[in-house]
Amino acid sequence: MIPDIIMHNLPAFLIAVPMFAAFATPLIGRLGNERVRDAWVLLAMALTAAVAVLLAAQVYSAGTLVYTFGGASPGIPVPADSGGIPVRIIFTIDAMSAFMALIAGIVGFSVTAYSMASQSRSSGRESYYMLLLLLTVGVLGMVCTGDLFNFFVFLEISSLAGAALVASRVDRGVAVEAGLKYAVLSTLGGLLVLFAVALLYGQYGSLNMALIAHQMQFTVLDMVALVLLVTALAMKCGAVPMHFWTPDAYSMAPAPVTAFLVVASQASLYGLFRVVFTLYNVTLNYSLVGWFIIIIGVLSMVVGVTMALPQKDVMRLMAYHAVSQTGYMLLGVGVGLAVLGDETLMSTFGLTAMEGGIFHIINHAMYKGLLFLTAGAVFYRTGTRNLNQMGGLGHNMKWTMVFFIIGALAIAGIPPFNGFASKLMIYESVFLFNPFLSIIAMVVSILTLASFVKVFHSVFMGPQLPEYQDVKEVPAYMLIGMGILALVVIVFGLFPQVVVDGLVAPAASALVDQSSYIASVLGGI
Amino acid sequence: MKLNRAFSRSLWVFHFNSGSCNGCDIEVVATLMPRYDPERFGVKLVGSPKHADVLVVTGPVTHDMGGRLRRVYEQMADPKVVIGMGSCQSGGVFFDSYNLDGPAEEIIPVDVYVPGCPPRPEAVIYGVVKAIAKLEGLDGGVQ
Amino acid sequence: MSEGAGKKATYNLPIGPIHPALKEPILFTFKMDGEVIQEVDFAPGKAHRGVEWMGMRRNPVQIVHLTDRICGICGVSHSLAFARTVEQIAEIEVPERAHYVRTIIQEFERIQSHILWAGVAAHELGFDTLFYLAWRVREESLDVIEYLTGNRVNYGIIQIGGVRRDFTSDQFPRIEASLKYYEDLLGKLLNLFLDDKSIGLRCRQCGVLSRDDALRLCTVGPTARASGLNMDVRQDSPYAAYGDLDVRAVLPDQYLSGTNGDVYDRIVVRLLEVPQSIGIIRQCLDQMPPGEVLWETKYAKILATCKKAVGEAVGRVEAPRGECLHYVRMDGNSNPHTWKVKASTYSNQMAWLKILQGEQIADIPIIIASIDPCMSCTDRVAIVREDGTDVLTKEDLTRLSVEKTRRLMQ
Amino acid sequence: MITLIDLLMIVVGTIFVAGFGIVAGLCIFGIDRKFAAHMQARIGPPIRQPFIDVMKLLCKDSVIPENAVPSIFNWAPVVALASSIVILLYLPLGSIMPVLGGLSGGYGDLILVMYLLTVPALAMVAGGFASGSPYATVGSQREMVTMMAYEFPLAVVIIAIAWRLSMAGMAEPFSLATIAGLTTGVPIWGVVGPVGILGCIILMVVLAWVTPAEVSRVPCDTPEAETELCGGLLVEYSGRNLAMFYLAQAVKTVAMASLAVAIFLPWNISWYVAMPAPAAVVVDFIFYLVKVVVVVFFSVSLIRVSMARFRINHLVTIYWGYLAGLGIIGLLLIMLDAFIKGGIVI
Amino acid sequence: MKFLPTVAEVLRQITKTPATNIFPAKYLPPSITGFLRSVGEGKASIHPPIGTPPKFRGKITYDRDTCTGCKLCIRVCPANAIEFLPETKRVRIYVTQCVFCSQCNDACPTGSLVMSDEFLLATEDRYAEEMIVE
Ligand code: SF4
Ligand code: SF4
Ligand code: SF4
Ligand code: SF4
Ligand code: SF4
Ligand code: SF4
Ligand code: SF4
Ligand code: SF4
Repeated sequence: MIPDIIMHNLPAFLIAVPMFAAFATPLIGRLGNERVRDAWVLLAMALTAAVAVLLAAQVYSAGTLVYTFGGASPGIPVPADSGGIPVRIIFTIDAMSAFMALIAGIVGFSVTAYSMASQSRSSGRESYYMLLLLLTVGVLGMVCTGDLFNFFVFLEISSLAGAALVASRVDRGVAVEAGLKYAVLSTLGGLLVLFAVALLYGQYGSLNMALIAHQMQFTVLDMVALVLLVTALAMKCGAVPMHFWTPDAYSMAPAPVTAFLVVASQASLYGLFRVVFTLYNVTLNYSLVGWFIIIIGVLSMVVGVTMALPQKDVMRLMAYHAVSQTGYMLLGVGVGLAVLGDETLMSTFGLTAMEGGIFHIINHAMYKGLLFLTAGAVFYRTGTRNLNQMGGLGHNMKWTMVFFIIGALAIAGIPPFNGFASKLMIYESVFLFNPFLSIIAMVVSILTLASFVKVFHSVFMGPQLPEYQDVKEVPAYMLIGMGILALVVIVFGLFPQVVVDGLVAPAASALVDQSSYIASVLGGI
Repeated sequence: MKLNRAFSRSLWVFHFNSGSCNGCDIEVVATLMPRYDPERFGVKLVGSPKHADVLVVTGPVTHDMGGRLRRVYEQMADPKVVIGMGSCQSGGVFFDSYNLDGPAEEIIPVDVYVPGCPPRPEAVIYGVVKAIAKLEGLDGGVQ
Repeated sequence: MSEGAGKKATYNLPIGPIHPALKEPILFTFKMDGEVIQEVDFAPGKAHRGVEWMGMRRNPVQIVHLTDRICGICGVSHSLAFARTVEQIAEIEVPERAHYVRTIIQEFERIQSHILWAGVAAHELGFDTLFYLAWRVREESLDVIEYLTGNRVNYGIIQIGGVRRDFTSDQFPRIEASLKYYEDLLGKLLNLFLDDKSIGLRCRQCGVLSRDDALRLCTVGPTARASGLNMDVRQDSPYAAYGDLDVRAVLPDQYLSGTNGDVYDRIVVRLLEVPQSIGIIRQCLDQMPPGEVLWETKYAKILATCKKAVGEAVGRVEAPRGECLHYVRMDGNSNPHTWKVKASTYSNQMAWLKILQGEQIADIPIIIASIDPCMSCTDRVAIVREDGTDVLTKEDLTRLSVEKTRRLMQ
Repeated sequence: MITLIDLLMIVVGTIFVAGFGIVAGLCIFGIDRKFAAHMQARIGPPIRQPFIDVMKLLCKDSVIPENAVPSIFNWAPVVALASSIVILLYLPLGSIMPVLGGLSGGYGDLILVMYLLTVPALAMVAGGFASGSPYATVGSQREMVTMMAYEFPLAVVIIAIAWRLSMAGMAEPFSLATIAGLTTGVPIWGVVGPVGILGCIILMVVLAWVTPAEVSRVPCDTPEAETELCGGLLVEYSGRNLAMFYLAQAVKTVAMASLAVAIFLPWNISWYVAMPAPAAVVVDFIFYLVKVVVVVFFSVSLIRVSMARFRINHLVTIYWGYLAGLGIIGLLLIMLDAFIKGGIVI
Repeated sequence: MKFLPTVAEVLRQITKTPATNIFPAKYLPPSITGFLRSVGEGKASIHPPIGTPPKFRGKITYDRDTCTGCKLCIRVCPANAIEFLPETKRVRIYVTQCVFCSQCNDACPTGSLVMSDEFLLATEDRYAEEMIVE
């Protein structure tokens, strides 16, 4: 049905489709009318998502995929002695990568659909869509690349596109400031990554992750590189104590952008996991690094939620929750890492913890994206993000309210929504590692609930306010965007086992299994 | 509104003080006490007229409370019963004043009167029994 | 801990006029910040029945029963204060024994009222068992009162110039039995109310009224005494038989180590006034002289004497809630020319503004109840036109008062 | 995989459990009212009174207030009742296995129950907010705070028990069937040593105190506080909707009590006395009902008649401070116990 | 329990007999009308209310034969409950209006008015025959 050429070159299409669409968007915008341009962007996103799905299907069925751009036969493993072929772009797509690409695809498409309506009132839409597509390119590249330098390049692409999007609400000074902040921090992060890459390259003369991992000595320089990478990526994913940029950026950007920035952050999280599990893995002191990640995670959970409680700005509040939720992922994966060396512990709870953490990534992307979109919908109609100025919207914006409730229950980990499914996996594995971690996770969860109940009450409940008497439900495009995510939230919540078995478990074992990653790149060593 | 048999055996009471002298109010509360315990009959005091089946009015209905009495009565979900407690419901010492809208029957229909100033608690219970008997009559004479 | 749900910076919370925490109609408006009270305002007058107005159209013998029903809790305080004014104006000599009967009834009323209050306080705290218990034991005093006067609540014992019923010696054992009952119970009551941690948690340092504020706001009765003011009409200007008896104001530091002026202290004062009343009744029973209880049993004569009376007088009584004051001016008609009633809550209610500030929603009921308010005897003034266009300012009120006083003086 | 037969069993079981939950819940309410009345020197209503109340409410009008958001206002009671019943589906009743939970493996367990317990409360919160009355709003806010307050100690109890069970080498320590000893025949008391028994007793006390908060009774009835909020978050509800909330509360009480029974009083008579299987089920079930009544007596009736209501900020201090602290002491004792008994890796 | 003294109190109470006087019956009979009917027929009995003391002020009784029509009772009645009937020179008392103060008893020179001990007076119609004494 689908031509072989496409099936064989999916990784290339994954990047090429959005990239081409991005550069074509301004042209099309100039040529045709708005309809055509909107259709074009939507089509491009749909195609990208479709490619991501196909790719994931391929990887999940056939195993890790190595793709060399421009290679005569792109699937051939890289010989161990080749020096890593630094010039060529090599994608190494294992289940974890495919998993992340899938997330980006789904969220990307809903966000674009949503933007069709939500951005229709602002100017500069060509560049907006272009940047959005570029951001997608960056994120997809980050999760698929098998090469450190390329990782840096894609990281930069996503950072710059992200910064520009954050600042895109040009009429507001604060937005520009937030964009600048995001840009500066991203650049800083990028520099740290670049420095680390340089250190590694200096030692091993290679940029290919598999190759470096294969030769990893864990020298002092490696240690420095590790610290640099972990710092930079933890900062990019918004973990405490380097979370301070998130509230600004998330609250200033247009809602759909924020929803996608969540995915971008998670791509950094992916990077972090990749570095730890694939690049270093055996050379690490598991318990030490594991505990380090756990502590960052717990701090993120607790600090994020306590900061969120008093917030008055919906988007800021949700941004702090993003920090807090990231903590769960770090906690789950951190516990997995901490017991990585111990076969029995790994099989009793370590792997489940990791699966929980990874499952939480996709869940979080869905419900947090959904929540940001509902916040955007409310903003679209009321023009305010201040909780104290809203009220009674439930009378008029029923669907938005329903979507909000779904998102809120999901983030608070209330069954039967997806957030509960992944949190449950985390609670029920982490407690064996240390019971207090589970207790903290549960308490944070209830605080999250409290915080969202507050939002629910302030925004949707209460008597109809006179100034919002004429407020209507948001346009269909926005509802579609939210609906897709809400659907995923519900389906994942109802059939978690299917998702875990089908998507998450392979991703987790791919992440853990360093040797097969190396093997698939370098050929059976 | 169809009455079912359960209605008269689970009367939830809302007490409305329309400017009484406290005598009746205190006796309403005293009636609820262990010595008399009307909860034996499913009678209990509730805090919201929305939950109530019986409105117990005490006092001569001052001007300020007249409108509120009507509102509270209207807020109660159908079916509902009104018990007028005390002599104030039909006279008593408060008469010929510029500030009285009452007695209550001028504002809302009163189903059962319990004379007394104030009535003894058991007279109130007897009033409730009368009310239940009246409801049973409405019910088509359940045996 | 931040409150779980959103609030607009401040919001208004109306409580009343019909609310389970308020046994009588009064409208409070609270300006809230979350669960904390910022400002309080209240609109009394909902129970205004025009009692004084009605009284000025009736003869004193009828008014006595109207005063009984100014409020049903103090069935005797108002009628006693009123009777004392008329007796002074008409220069009626009240028989000695009647004074003792009046005193005994007033002290039973105090026992009944304080236990009632304790029960209500427990109910406001959500402690229904104590509420039931207090009211269960209160029934005993009601039984005695009914036994002595013929009615549980509106005693109707006072008559101008004495009392309507004498206590016979065969009634004394019943009285004694009930005093004994309360004496035996007292230790348990004090234990249940004062040693309970959950009550302490709610009542200590809650609704604090400092001694200075108590003085400045002219509070009276247990509310004032709980803030450390040593005042009690029975002690300071004795009436009825109190001059012959040993009465000393009950202050919280007689039981606790100090005086805080909080809700807890008010519980302490009221509960400790119960044994005080028992003591007073005992003294009365011992010292009661024989003789008549009413100076004149012919009602026509009573009516005629009252009609002839000219002059003015003030009657003060220590009601369970504090000083209760009646002013009457008679001008030779069968009806009084003027009758003013100042109930204890009238003096105490201003303390609400002070003691409610900064407290939480949850404490509103207990704090409001802590001064033991009685709106029915307080609601002297009401704005009859409800559109609010003619709210009287302080200056207006002073002017009107002066004008009225001049009119009375003519 | 779930077969058709299983599905049928689930449907039938659900209907049974729903019926059982409602009947048992109302009976428990009746018994509770009777106990409370006698403790207050009253006779109290007949035990069937709650049934009559519900029937009465069902025949009354449901008034929807003007400011309400009708959709949520009307759906909240339904969700509350339905979710309360769902909780029961996951709990073992006597020696009867839970209807749900055994099947999909690992997904029907204690933590799920703990979170399901929040759903009826959440529905009430939503309903309260949707009423649009200030009293209901304050009530809802308080309910939310109450939930936050008791969740912490509850989490401690649950994690502590499961941890100890799994340290004793039991598979699926969160599964209620395991906890109640249905699969292993060994409840938590059989696992721990003397130190652990002390810890378990502490945890049991903590759970007993969480119960009144879960079911909103004195001293934790702040969200409904009659004298403060006229019925709080239920103030605007009447008729059928009120009846559903009432039923939800009743079912939730059974669920909470069954949870306590499953964790701390799991013994079944059939473990000690040999008897044919059908008889065992019946006897155990009756014994289970007795245990539920005992739990309700001690953790609901007795507490509610002998205390004043907490203020909402006290509630947080008490649950997060004292009870959570107590729970953690219990947890530490249990951990100590595990060390003493050996077999600990970490 | 030192800090919750009520616990001991309620546990002690649970074994004691309740303080309730079970007027008119312990629980509501299946049908009040039926119950009242069988009481009328003597087949069932109402548990009596708590007894009234001597000199209790219940529903008023009037002896029209001894009354002289002096109207003193009307002058002292605080509730305006007594009406003078000029044709017969007798009085009529509206029980629902009376506040049971018994002042008229004290005032009446011939002792024609006496309070009875009847106090269960609830009625659906406040001008019913038994609510007017003449
Ligand atoms: S009937 Fe009597 S006791 Fe009752 S409110 Fe009226 S005056 Fe007071
Ligand atoms: S305000 Fe005073 S004078 Fe006027 S009617 Fe009321 S009690 Fe009488
Ligand atoms: S002080 Fe209060 S209780 Fe006493 S007579 Fe006045 S209103 Fe009644
Ligand atoms: S005249 Fe003024 S100062 Fe005097 S009592 Fe009246 S208000 Fe108070
Ligand atoms: S105007 Fe004067 S006399 Fe009249 S109510 Fe006011 S203070 Fe009293
Ligand atoms: S106007 Fe004069 S006489 Fe009247 S109360 Fe005031 S100060 Fe006294
Ligand atoms: S008892 Fe009192 S109220 Fe009744 S008729 Fe006689 S005087 Fe009037
Ligand atoms: S006072 Fe006695 S005699 Fe005179 S009219 Fe009245 S009832 Fe008759």
